[in-house]
Amino acid sequence: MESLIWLVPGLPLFGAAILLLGGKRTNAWGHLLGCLAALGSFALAAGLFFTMLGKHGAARSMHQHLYSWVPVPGTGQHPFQADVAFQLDQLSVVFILLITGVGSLIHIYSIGYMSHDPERRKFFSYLNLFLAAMLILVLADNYLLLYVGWEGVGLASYLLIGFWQAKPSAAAAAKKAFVVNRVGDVGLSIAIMLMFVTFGSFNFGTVFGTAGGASKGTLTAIGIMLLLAACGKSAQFPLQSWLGDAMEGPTPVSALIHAATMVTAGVYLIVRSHAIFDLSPTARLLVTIVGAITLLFGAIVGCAKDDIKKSLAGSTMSQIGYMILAAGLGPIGYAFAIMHLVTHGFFKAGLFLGAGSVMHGMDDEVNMRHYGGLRKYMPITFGTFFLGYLAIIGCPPFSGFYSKDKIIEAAFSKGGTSGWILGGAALLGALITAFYMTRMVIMTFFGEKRWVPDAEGHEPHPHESPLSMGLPMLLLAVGSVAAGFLFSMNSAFVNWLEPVTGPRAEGKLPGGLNSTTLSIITLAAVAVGVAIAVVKYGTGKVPAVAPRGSFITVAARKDLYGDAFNEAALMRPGQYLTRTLVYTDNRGVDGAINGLAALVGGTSGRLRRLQTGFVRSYALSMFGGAAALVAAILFAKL
Amino acid sequence: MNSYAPILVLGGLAAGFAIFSVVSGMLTGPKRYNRAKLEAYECGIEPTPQPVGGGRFPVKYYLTAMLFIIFDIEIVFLYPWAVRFDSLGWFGLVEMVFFILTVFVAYGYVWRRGGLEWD
Amino acid sequence: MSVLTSLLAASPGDPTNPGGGLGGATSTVTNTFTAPHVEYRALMPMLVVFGAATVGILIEAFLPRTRRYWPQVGVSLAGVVVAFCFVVANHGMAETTAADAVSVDGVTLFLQGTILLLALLALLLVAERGTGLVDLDAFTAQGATTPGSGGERAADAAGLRTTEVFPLMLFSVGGMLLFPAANDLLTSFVALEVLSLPLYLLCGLARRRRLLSQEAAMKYFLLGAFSSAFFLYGVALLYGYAGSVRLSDIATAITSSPHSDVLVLAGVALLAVGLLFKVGAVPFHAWTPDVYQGAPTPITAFMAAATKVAAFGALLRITYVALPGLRWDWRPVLWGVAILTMLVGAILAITQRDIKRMLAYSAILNAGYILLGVISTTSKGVSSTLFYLAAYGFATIGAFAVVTLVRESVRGGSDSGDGGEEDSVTVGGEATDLSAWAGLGRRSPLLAACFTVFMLAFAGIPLTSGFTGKFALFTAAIDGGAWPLVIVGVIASAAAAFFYVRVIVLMYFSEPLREQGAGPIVVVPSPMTTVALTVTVALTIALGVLPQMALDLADKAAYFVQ
Amino acid sequence: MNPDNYLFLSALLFTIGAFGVLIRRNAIVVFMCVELMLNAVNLTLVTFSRMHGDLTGQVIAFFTMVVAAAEVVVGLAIIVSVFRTRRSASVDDANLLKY
Repeated sequence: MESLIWLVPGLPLFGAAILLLGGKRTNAWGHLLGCLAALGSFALAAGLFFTMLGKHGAARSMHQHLYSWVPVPGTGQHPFQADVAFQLDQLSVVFILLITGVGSLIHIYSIGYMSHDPERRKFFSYLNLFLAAMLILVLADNYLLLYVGWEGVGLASYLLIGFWQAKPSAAAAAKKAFVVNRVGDVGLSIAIMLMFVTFGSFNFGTVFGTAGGASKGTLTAIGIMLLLAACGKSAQFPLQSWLGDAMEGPTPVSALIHAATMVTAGVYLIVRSHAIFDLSPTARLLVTIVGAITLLFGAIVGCAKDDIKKSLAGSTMSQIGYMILAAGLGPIGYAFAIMHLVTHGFFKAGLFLGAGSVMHGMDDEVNMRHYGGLRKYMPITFGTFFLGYLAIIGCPPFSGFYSKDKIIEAAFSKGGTSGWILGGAALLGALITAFYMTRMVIMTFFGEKRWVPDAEGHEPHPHESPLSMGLPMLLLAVGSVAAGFLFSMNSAFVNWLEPVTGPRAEGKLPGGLNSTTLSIITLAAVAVGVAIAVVKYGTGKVPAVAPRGSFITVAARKDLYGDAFNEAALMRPGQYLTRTLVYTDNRGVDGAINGLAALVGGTSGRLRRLQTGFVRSYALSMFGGAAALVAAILFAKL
Repeated sequence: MNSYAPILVLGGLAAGFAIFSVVSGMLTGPKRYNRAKLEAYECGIEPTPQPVGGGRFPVKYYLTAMLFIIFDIEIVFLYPWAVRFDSLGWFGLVEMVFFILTVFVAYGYVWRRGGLEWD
Repeated sequence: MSVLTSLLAASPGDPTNPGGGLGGATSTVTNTFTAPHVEYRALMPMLVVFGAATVGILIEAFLPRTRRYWPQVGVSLAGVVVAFCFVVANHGMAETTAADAVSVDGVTLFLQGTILLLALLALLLVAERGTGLVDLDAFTAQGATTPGSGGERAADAAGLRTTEVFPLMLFSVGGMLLFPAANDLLTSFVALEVLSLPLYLLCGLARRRRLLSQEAAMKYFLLGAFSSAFFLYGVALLYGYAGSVRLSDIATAITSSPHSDVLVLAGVALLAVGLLFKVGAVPFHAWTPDVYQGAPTPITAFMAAATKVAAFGALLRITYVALPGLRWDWRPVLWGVAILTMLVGAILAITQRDIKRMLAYSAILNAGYILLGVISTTSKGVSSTLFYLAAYGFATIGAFAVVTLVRESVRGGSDSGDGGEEDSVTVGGEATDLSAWAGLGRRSPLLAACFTVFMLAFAGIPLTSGFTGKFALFTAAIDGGAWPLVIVGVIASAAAAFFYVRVIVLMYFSEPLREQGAGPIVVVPSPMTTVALTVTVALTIALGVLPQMALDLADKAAYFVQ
Repeated sequence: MNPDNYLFLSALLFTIGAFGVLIRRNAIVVFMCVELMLNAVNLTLVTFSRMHGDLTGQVIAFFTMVVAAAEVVVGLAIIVSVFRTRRSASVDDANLLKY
């Protein structure tokens, strides 16, 4: 089994290659091939998982070395060794199962969802490409290969957000996602360079093994750069602004990439690099701050959006904020970060697919104010969506309860003032989550119909989606319900990850709290959130046009001025700086470069006149060359 | 120089004889000219008239000349072999047969492609 | 007493008869003769190729015109493939054979394998005759007819094909196989001529723009003959110095001879003229752009890729086997040549408007890079040269293959002269002017993508063969102490990246040229060109992504026998 | 006679040939000059062969003659075809490929 690891990313990669190179010829069966590649990859992942279950202890970590890319034998202090090698341990197996599992479901869902799109084959090739890149990311045994996957998912994300590139908004969103991601990528590349300089290797084993020998400052710098990378990919503050716009992509993309898998790459990166963060409390503190800010930020944005997908995007941001917060808490939080990541993968993907199903039935309407009363028309969608809803707000015994509750508990048990602040933020986040999710469910499925006829005056005819869309939603709902409970039994998940993340430190809850009381407090907060939403939206009439609202609502609708902040703080000064630079560049640097280019060009223009076309002048140059050669070699001797 | 003396003597004798024959014929023979006698050769093919301005030969001449040169030059390898035939033995014979066979392939090509036809 | 006399007075000459005539040489011949041992297995690659060429001649002679094409294609491809199998079977061999005229060692085998693969791909391009819809024959119907004459039209109309190109190419390939294997200078000279003479003819056989083609052939021929005269004079001087033309004897003579080295140095310099001419190094490069532009494109591809491999192979062997003792003399000279070659190649390519001409200057530039490997005089230098030659060869054949597919469109009328309909558009010659390539990315994304791969490889962008190759070469050169050359190389690369990338920009970001309606068109070739293109793209990427195997092979192959 | 003189003669012939290539316009004559260079080398080879008392030089001369003959055939074929196209054998007229 171990020798088959490469096939896990290999199958989707072949799928993507065949679909991209085959072109229109593969239109007829391209979607099936795409699904097969994903399912095959899932089957392999499952096989590898069971193989791993059959082993014990250190033997569980599998390794496959494919080849070395341009090894430079030890001339310098650090021989440059860039291996293409995969490492499958307890952490990556969780990821490959999640990626291939949810990925397969979403592939199947897309068959129905994209059935009317003429470019469906291309869509599947991009999805396969994404799967391959994401799997390379989590399977890599060194940072350089991880970087390959990291850029690969960025590319796939760009292609898929801009899939309907004819829409200017989609093209702009793709570009925005790409540019913002680049900022994070720069962080990762700097981190990798620092690692190579410090440890002389990219390899996880070497880096983590020798991390203790590096200075605190270096480790903190690497940690901060890794955090920057995570912020970019996982849409964390202050690089969060792209995720909302990314909802311009087809909904399966939002579910797979911008909810379940790619956006969690940042969490993976931090947990994978825990050896570095363990040694740098400063970097860890920053991670928790980023997580706490984002979890509130996302939740507030989620409250104000009327676009169902954008509201879910805010929620995603917020939930990943939880994970980042947990990861920043160190050994007490790593396992819960990953656990929440997995449960979130299930319920958020389910919610997105539900949203997609609603949109599918409502002629691509996304405004929740134009929904209402859909419960009766789409029973399956409603059922699965509601289960996902219960999971995300943390209602026991659904999966979100187990994972989120643990994160809140871990935040409080950090101790000290920071523990109270972080715990409080997490608790508040839970309240707000309950509020906006309830709002979403009420506005979509309950109340009266607020359907709006389309431009040609056709009333929407909501209908249940086909089986290919319903089945994945059902399966994900099962995950949303059961995953948390299963993972928490006998701390199964925590124990499973222990060899990778290190033994879990037991925190102590402050101020007379214990885990039961804290659970009750959390549930009370959730209940308050639900109650507010029910009072506000369930009893009265929901206006079809959004009221002006308070300043917080207005701000939240505008993503808490995230774009405005970017524009004022980064874009304007950036443009100013660019203009100044362009000016100096034009006058100074370009003057020199252009002068040089003109010199080269001029030399070239003059020299080519020597190529007269006369064979005799060529012969003369040869004769002269021969004479010069003889003269030079004799002169060198004498 | 001694070894070249007989050659010089031979050359001198030959030249003397040639001059003697021609001069004696001129002096003693009858002189009756007609058109046929003024030709460069008194019998055989009439020589081609020399074209104006140096003139050009048909490409056929070039082709034939080339073929002559290329087959003629192969003899260069046959000479040493012929001279040392005894000591080169079977090895030399086999190698030379291969060599000549290869030349025949070229010959076959020239022949089949009409290189030997004048018209 | 002149210099020469003083040189030769003490040379291992003829002490008994210094002032005698030239008649007594036979007296030195002994009467015993032992047949040299010939290891036929080692010679098989060459024998097979020459044999296939001879069969090709017989096919020309004895099959009717219309039935020659497929047998020729079959015999040529089979010959090359069988020869390649022999090369593979001979791996690890290290011996000299045929009276020490040929040495078969790692370098020979690696280069022979490379040449055969390149020849195979080039043969596919040469064999391209188009599909039923378009005629893509690159060669004139009958070389003997005058361009534009009635005879040419008649030959065209009769559907005649110049199938002689196949045996001619095979003879050339045979010469190329022998050139890097030649263990004495006489064999070198013969191999050089055997590889060159067919190429001169092939250059002049283009179907379109025959005037240019014939001019290219004439220039190549006159300059090539000129350079081989220099080469031969070099051989003669080295023979005069060492009393033998065997490379190992020359090496021994250099280390043991007490005489002044003037004779040997002059000989080496003249020898270098011939070799540097073939690789296209400055100042012996002037023929390259003209000939590359004028020759039929498949032949240009073959010439640019395979000749370079063979010539560098010979250069490697001569410098590493015969002249290691003179390292300190020839290295500075080659330094100068390499610097000039890189700079001239990079600078002149910038202002080219013709794609084939640009690729020719790129070939000159690359010759400069490869000289770095020769100069480094380490086994790493040899292996990196071997790798680069292979990487460069494949990318070159691919790039020229793309050139064959971008054609001008001719409105109305075709070659046969029935220009009645105004709207019919027929496929013309290759659109080699760069302006015609504008917007190619939109018209034919796949072809443009292929060409992009080759341009990126030439520019040395990572994940292409060009990067790996340059990396290996530059590392070897630095190890060999030639870091100033590497600096020049990097500067030249930067300048070169400009014109490579310019083509990419032109293809993807420029508006297509629309002059008088019909612009250039991209033709769909038969599977032959498609296969060649696919293989070259795949190899170019594979040697960039997974270079380890090929690098290991080159490392293992970097050994000479004396 | 001193063999050096043959070497000088051959060097002289070689140079004359090379200069002929550089200054003559007619392609045929240019080509004949190349042949002159080759034959000058032959003379060198034979001289060295004599001086070393070794036959290799003479063998090389044989090979050179054969190669030269083959070169003649190829070269004249090319020159004749150029001549028939352009009605001129001047190397300066073949000047379309440049810059």
